[in-house]
Amino acid sequence: MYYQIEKNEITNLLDHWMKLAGVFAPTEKGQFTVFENLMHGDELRINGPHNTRYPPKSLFLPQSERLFTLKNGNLVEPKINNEPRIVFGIRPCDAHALTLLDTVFLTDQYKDPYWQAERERTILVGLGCDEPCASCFCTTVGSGPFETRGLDILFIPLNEKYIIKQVTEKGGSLLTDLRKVPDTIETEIQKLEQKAINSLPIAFETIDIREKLYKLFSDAYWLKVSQSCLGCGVCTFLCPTCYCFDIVDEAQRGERVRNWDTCMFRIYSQEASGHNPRPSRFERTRQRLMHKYAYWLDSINEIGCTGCGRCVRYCPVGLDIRDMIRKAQNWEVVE
Amino acid sequence: MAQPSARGDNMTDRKPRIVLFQCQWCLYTEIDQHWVDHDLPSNIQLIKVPCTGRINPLFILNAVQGGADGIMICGCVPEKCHFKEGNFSARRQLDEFANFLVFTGFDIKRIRFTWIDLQEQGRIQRELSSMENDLFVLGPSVALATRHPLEGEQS
Amino acid sequence: MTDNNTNPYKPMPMRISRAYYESNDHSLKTFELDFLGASDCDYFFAHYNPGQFCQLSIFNKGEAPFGVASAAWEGKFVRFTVQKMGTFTQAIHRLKVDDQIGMRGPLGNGFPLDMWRGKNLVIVGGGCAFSTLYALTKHIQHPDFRNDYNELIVIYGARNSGLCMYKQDIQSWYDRDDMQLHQAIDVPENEWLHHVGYVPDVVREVAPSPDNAVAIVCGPPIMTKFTLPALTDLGFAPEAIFTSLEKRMKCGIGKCGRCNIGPAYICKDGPVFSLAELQSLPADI
Amino acid sequence: MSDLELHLRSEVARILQDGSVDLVVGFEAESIPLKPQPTFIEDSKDADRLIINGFCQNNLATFLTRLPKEKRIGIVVRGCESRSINALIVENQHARDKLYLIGVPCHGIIDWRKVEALAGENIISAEENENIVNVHTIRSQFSIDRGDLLHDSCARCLHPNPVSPDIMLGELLPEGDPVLARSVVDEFQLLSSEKRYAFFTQEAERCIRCYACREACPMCYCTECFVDHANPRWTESTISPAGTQAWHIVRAFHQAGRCVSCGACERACPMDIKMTYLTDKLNDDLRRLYGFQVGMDTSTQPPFAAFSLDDKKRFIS
Repeated sequence: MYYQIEKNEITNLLDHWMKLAGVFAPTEKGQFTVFENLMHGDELRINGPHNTRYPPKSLFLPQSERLFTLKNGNLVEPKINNEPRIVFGIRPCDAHALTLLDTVFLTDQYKDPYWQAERERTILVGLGCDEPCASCFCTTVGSGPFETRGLDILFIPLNEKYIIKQVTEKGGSLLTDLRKVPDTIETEIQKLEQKAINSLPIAFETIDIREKLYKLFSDAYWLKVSQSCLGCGVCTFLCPTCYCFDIVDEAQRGERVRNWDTCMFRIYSQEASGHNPRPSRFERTRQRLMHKYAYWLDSINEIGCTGCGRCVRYCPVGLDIRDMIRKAQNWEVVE
Repeated sequence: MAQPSARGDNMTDRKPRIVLFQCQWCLYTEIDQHWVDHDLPSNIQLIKVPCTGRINPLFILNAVQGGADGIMICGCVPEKCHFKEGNFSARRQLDEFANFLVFTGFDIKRIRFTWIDLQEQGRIQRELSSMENDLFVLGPSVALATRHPLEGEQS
Repeated sequence: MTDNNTNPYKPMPMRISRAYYESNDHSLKTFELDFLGASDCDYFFAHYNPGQFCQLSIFNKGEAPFGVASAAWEGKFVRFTVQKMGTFTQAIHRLKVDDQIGMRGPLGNGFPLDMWRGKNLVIVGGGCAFSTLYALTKHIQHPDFRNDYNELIVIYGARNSGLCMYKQDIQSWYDRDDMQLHQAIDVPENEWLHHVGYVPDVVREVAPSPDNAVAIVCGPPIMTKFTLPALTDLGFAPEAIFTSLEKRMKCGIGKCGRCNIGPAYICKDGPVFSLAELQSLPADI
Repeated sequence: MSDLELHLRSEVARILQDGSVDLVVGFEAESIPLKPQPTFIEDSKDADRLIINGFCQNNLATFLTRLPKEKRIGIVVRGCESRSINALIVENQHARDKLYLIGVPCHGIIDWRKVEALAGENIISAEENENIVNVHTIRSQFSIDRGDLLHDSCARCLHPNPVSPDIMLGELLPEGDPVLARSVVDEFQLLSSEKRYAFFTQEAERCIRCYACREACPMCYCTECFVDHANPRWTESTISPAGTQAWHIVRAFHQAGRCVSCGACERACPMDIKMTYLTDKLNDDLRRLYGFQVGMDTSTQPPFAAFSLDDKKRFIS
């Protein structure tokens, strides 16, 4: 089902939605954008081609999240927030990443109640990328600029309008007041999508990537590609599919908190005995790359990267994950 | 460590909280040391150190973040350090650290250095009460006192 | 964790019912924990299988994983033996009887007991890692389960006699006719009547038959490293050798990401792996 | 390719060939626009990969403490890098005789954020041409004055020339203006304490604790950083104000007398947090109080590692 709205009507639409639920959308913070709870529709900033710098996974897995509060010696869970909210303007790559993270947090055996509550109270309204960036590579890893996986609604910029695609029933509830568009619009959208896809070159070959990386496991390749890595957490903290966390007790505040953690830090895997399975940066780089391009494939047969390009754009030493994979594909394994 | 300050409190309800870092050698007279060890008012938290040289700037920061309204650092006068030179290295570092906190917006009156000579009996009491008076005027410390629960207060 | 895992991060409240030093250098301490919640107790014993571990939790010190050292039939308590190592273990060593502690579990897969039915079991342990093997041995010793398995051989090594755990109970195993026990210490001591030498050498000396047998190895990495080839030389197939692994853990339920070896998580897919499984995983331990 | 690059490549090829170094640290061409990558050259044949231009934003000295100590290392140095290396030598982190410093002049590093602010985000390529930077984006083309794009730290750089390099390629530049260098700190100090605190908070609260600033800094080589300490825990590890403010204060203070004001921390930050004003303040104080400037030689101890009896006149109470 398709609807449409003029681009300059978007502020009013958000204002209208704010009466129904909290609206989280990209807004300006200095020179970049982040998702925040908007008070007015005019705080929205979606004109730049780029993604928000801080990934929207933080809306579901906050960087620091209170798990329990200490009360009379007992750990008490915070009240679960189930007020509905709308996340507007999330890019298809980031929404796709949330579906990948669901496979981690919502397994049959153990459901993460914090993640589950945030997911259930959210309607995801996506924004298609008619003009993908140079650092994007979603088409390479099996997603695309108009991909709807994980979304309830997708907004597609078409000239002066947004064409609105209803993806799920849940999303339909927000669109009732809008003007419908006949399904024939699809051909125009497909044309636009093709144009966007064509502007995205295939960054690397994904066939046999898993097998290739396994073969490289003990190869000098890792030393080579990790040589200039600083070992900071930029790539993993900004990554929409990285989910590792640490649980710490903030004693003075009486809280048990979980914080994002990253495999790029030495202390991530440091054991009490002093042994560290990944003592140097090449092992940590290997863990990061292989988790995304081998281990995810092992567990759910999908690449654990959605091609958002944040790690590429914000790496302080200009390391490019696409380049690393290309190098891996062309690397001669010494048996 | 001082208790976390509740937000929105004011000085009319309570006395200013002072964290006193004291070099264990600087109070020569029995009376002063006894007073510090046993009769310190409850709004003053004593942290005794073997020498002011032991005071890591992190100690001061922790006290400030934990909600102390004022910090007093009390040690031997120059050239009379029990360890000969511990207070020299401390003074360079701690003085600059205080300057630095002030640069980030902390109030200079909230950190006080007191270098006490052997003869100065009763000075520690005078210094503490004078600092307390200053802090009364300044009100509760806001800058850098940040140890609040995540996402606002717990209901 | 009370009903249906509503919040898998929430520790159940436990009370320390017994606490005593296991070794004469006070580096090992055993704790027996009682459940404060009846439903916690039911949940635990409905799911517990030897070889599993629990996350013990002390607020302000964090959480750490420990293997369970008791069998379910021993009573409504859970036993752990803790070696003093880092921040958390130092804190737990300070706890006394009647102190409270949090516990999450049982976690992990445990030993594949059903798969081992009808087989000879060769249990090889060293140091404080023997605790889960102790739980396994205790489990099998129960009359209800003993007939499910054939011969039982236990090889247990420690650095010296002072570090041997569960002394009295293990001493009584010599009197049992349904099992063989081989204890070893690294260097000779007066009045030590059993083996002297490293565990891999003792395994070669005892030379258990690989026919219809599985070997379960648990110990410090260096012991495991040399015991596995010893067993392989004796003719044990990689599918018939099992070991239990550990790594730094936080959540214990396969979410926080840090205890992986390749695609497998030690907390969720382990801690018990067969050698065959390990050989198919990358060497990332 | 510039003359400087030609010169650099031949020099690197020479020292690798004659075996005077085992490895050369420099920059190679970028994979994404505006972000040349640090590179490690071991074979003289690879010397042709080396580049040097205003977009090279890292402080290469940060890699020195990560490379094996026994290796003889050649390293391309600009002013700040050479001073970092001197500071590392003062702290016994490296031996001067194992290093071969290839000095290059530096006209200041171009801040990619400023390029993006002026030209927009979809940049395809950018190159320097004397004092102009030509930027091509998907839609159009810009020519921007180089001076408008300099990173803040570079705009007020005091010593652009490498200090005692083994060889100097290119021409020496005039020294920086000390008044300009102090300007940011001076202006900031004039603000009220509320305003200063507000600015500090506003910057620190964006911190995501990725520690890129730490890793990018040549002087942050501690094996265990205070934030990684488990026992005692020095500070909160959450992104709460307490945690991020403590990080920014202590990180900066640990740099007192050690920071060379290269600004690599600020350039590495993914959240555009201003932080050089903190270290600049400390540097400025140490310059005024003790006449100390970091990295100007390989022997002077920083003020906090030394003290003097004259100090007693320096403090009031």
